[in-house]
Amino acid sequence: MSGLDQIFVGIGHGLAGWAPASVRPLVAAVLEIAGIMAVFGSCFALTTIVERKVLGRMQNRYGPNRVGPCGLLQPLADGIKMLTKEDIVPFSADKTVHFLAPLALTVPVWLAFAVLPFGRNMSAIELNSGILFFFAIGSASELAVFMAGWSSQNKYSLVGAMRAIAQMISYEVPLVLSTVPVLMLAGSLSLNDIVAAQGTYTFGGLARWNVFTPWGLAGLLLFLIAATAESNRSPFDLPEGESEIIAGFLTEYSGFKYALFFLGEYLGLFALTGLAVTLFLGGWHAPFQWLEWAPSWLWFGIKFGALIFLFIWVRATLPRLRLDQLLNFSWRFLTPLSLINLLVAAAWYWTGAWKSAAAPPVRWLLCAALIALPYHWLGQALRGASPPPRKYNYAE
Amino acid sequence: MNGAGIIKGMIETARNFAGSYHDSKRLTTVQYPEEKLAPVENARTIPFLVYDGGDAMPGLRCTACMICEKECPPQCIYIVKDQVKKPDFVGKMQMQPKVFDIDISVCMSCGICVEVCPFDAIKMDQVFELSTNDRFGGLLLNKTQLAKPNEYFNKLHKTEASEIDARRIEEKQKAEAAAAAKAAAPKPPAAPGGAK
Amino acid sequence: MSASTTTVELAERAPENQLLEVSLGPQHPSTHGVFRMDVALDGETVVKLKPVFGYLHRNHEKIAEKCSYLGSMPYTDRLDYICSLTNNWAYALTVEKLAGLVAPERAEYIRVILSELTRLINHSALAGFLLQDMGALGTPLMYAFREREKILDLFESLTGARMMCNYMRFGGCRCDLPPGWIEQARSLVAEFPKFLDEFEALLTGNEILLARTEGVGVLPAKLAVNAGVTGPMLRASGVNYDIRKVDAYGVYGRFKFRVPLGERGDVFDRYMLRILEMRESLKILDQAMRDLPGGPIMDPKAKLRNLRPKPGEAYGRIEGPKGELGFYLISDGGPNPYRYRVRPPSLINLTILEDMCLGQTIADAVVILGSVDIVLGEVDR
Amino acid sequence: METLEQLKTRIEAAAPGAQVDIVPNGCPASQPSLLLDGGHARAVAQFLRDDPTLAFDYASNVTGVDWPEKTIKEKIKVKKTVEGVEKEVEEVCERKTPAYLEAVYHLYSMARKHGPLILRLRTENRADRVALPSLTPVWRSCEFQEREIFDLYGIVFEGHPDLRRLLMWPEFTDHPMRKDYVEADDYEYEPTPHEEVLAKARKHYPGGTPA
Repeated sequence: MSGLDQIFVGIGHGLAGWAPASVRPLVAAVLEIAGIMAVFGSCFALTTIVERKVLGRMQNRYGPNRVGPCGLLQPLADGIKMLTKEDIVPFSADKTVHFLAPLALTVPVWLAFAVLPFGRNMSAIELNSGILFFFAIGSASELAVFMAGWSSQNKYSLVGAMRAIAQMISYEVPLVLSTVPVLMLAGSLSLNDIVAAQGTYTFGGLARWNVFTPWGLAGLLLFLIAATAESNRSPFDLPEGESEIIAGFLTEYSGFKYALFFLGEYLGLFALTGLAVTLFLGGWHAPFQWLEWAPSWLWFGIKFGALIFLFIWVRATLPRLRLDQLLNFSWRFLTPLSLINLLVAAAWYWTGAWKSAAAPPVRWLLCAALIALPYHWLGQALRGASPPPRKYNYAE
Repeated sequence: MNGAGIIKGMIETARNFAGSYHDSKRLTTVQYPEEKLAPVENARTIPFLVYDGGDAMPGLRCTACMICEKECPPQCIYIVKDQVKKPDFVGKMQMQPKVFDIDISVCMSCGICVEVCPFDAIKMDQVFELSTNDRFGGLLLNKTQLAKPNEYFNKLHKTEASEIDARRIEEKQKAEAAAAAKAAAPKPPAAPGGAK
Repeated sequence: MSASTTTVELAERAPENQLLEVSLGPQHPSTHGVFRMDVALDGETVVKLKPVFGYLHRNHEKIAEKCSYLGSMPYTDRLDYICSLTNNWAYALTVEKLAGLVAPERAEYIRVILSELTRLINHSALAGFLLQDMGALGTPLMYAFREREKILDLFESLTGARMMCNYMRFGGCRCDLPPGWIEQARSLVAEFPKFLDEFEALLTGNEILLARTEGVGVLPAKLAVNAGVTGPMLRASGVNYDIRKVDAYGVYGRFKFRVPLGERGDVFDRYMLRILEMRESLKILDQAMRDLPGGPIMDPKAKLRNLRPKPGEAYGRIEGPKGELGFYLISDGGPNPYRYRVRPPSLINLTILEDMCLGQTIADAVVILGSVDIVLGEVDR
Repeated sequence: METLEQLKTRIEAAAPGAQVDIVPNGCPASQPSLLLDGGHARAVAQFLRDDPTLAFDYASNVTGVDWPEKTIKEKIKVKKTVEGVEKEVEEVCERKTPAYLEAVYHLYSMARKHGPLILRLRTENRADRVALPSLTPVWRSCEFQEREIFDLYGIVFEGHPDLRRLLMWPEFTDHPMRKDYVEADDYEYEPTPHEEVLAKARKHYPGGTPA
């Protein structure tokens, strides 16, 4: 392994070495926490500016380029603005709950980063039930959103909070169910084992990532759709649907509390993207054998950036769903599909024993068909009796 | 396929994203203070008074006929006539305005004063950086602030200015010819009258 | 079943104190100006919706009674500030009817070209705003505004201002086309279909858009006619009534174009109608620019100042992008009109907003309001 | 669409007792209108909308007009004995025209695609008897326009489902579009170059203009 790959691990051990033996594990833990918070804090700052620039470029304009060289200091400016802005608390608001809501959202999200493996033996805690811990922490954000909505005593916040609760709960189910095939095939709940399971290379040096299997591809798509809903992003940003209910549960927040909500939302997105990379895109493994020399955390970063770009790209394009469509989409389309995905994973595992030469493509197509047909039928069922295509007659 | 429409939409935004790096049609923003759009000849923002020759006040073409004040829809022009007359470009004695104020916070740059002015004395400017920090006095422009030379008018509205200049020169020649003819004509009748 | 009875039934289902009274107030991101709707919500469904007007009321008609006929022409730009040239034309058409003036051929052709360009601006901007209400964060709107900028540059080089054109006069137009204007306009019209195809590729097949608009805010044809709805909204319900065909005012009689008609009259039909109408406008523009005649731009005997039409009254109307824009002038022989009335299509199209929104969710009410296409300058005058 | 005279006879036949007469229109637009009396207006409107040949199913425009009292100087021939001789004498005498508020309806037919039929309804006077029958039950497009006329002119439309002020705020008392409306003069001070506006404003700020 090259020195570059283990560079952060080396620094960590070096610094921890100076501390007296008794307090060494504590210092190591503090260093890891500091590392994660520094990396993902700056990644949050970077993403706000990258999102606005990419959105701009997709809309034929530049995006912020006045503050600092081509806009790079914009997050600094936003941060200062958020800190110096007056923090207005509505008179009739429930003060304590209004104050606690942003904290209740942001703190659990930081915890979720503890289990993600960012590189070869670079994960803060190696829990053997990593995924369980991740989802347990992830579900705390609903409570925070509802606290914010209820405590603002504002009609729009209440509507936004009600929507948030309905949305997050109904999308937690497909989110978790779409990860189950990965756990079954990898045989362990620990994220490091999952990444290790995807470590080997098949013909032509292509990595054996889960996404190259039919259930893996379907699982990744389901996971990403559910992740956009979990983090209130574009096609599903009903809780703060600004064209309908102003800013939903964020209406009565300003100044640093609003920045905290913003931070919490983005960190939630990063955590879910990190998990998607770990489960389906082979964590920190290189896509091809001959690319193994590059440091592992770099691969994690590239895949992470690609998924973030995908989220921004979706946000630039798609309009918002209505609440009943949103719930129908989850309960009548995503959840059944992720259940069927379990069957596909089982079929994949069962047909793994075929030895004949033509097995891999036939096996792939069989499993792909197993997921594609229900996708089509469920889609038709979701849209209901699809109305006859519109014809527009012309009067002279 | 169910997601076909969405994917087609995504391809569209991707094409615009890629296009914005090489295709000028896909990146249409003009960085205002650094780059500026080419001035359009017919553009109009607020009116200004045209004066000929070097000195502003005597050179003003305006003869305080008050037509523009009557016709201005939001009534933002305010003229007070001056008793002293001054010769205009043809030599005829014309009135001149003592006070000529335009309240540009009320003016809606419609250009009707330019259309109805019989002396081509008021034209539409193209300056739009008009922000001042004084809400009351700063936006009430008086005669001296409004007066701008004819060359400036030529620079802004080239075709219109050249037509007007041509017409004025031609009128001046006709007037001088008439004056010369009148100067020549009275001698003969005076002479015979005198001779008797 | 008029609107009031339906509200009573729905209201009985949810006892009074459970209704959430929300005022989608003058400051709201998607009310297209300072428009307010008092909405009573039972959960998310709209139970009562009362529009409130007057936040942008400048009493345009009283100002016009104090101004001369020419003086209120720039004020018509401020009525529907997105389509100033069609407002100008409607006012000029009515005064020409009142005073018996006739505009020369060239001016009539230029009027058709400018009003069709204005229709392109209005319909593409509307599609952009409608998607903005649905949550597509500005992408369709920016594409529509990119095309709108090109057309506004044409207006600026001809009339002097991008949005406040004040270009048409009684008996013709103010100034002739600058050199190179027609070529620039022709190239723009040639490129516009490409933008429309891109726009449709981005939107029309989009499943989320279909889900959000099909069957939402259905307007039956009979109610539409009775409620005086006009323009693309009426034709989306299948009623064949386009004033360019009915009155054939100006020189519209000479152009061959078709009038698209919808089937179900829901939000998708209204959105699709505007896209199809843009394609028809492009046909008109091609024909109008092809046989644009020479000749004077202004009727020589038409007086610019103190026009005093004989006592009488006239009602002139045109097919504005939002519907039938009419002017009703009563003259008593004086320099300014005795009575000056604007028939605002946006205001009258809002009559049935409550009927369409009852029983739908608040997200739909916003989308339905977006599809009605109102501009508050015209609604409140 | 037949001429107004035929229409007049058909209306009188359809709605017995309705006084209908034709108001000429001098200008080149030549759009004469029908003056209806308040009592039978709704019956006539119902007839105009439901009659298959007329089919006026679309009330495009409803306008309020204020006709205040005007004194007209007229020269009328008067027989007067002047120095014992019976002679025709031109005499100028003032005649006060009746003052009333008017609602003008422009009707079109979308089914038949024919032109404007203009109805005029007049109130008794401009002060207390300003009621007119509302035509909203016949054409729903009149709803907002009649509310606007009520707001700006003060004509009370009976039978209107929801007669409230459309544009002004509910506590506003006067009717701004009437010819004799005097503007409230509590403007926020604005340095326009016109004396009378300044004079009005100065009345409200005795201690000189606000800083």
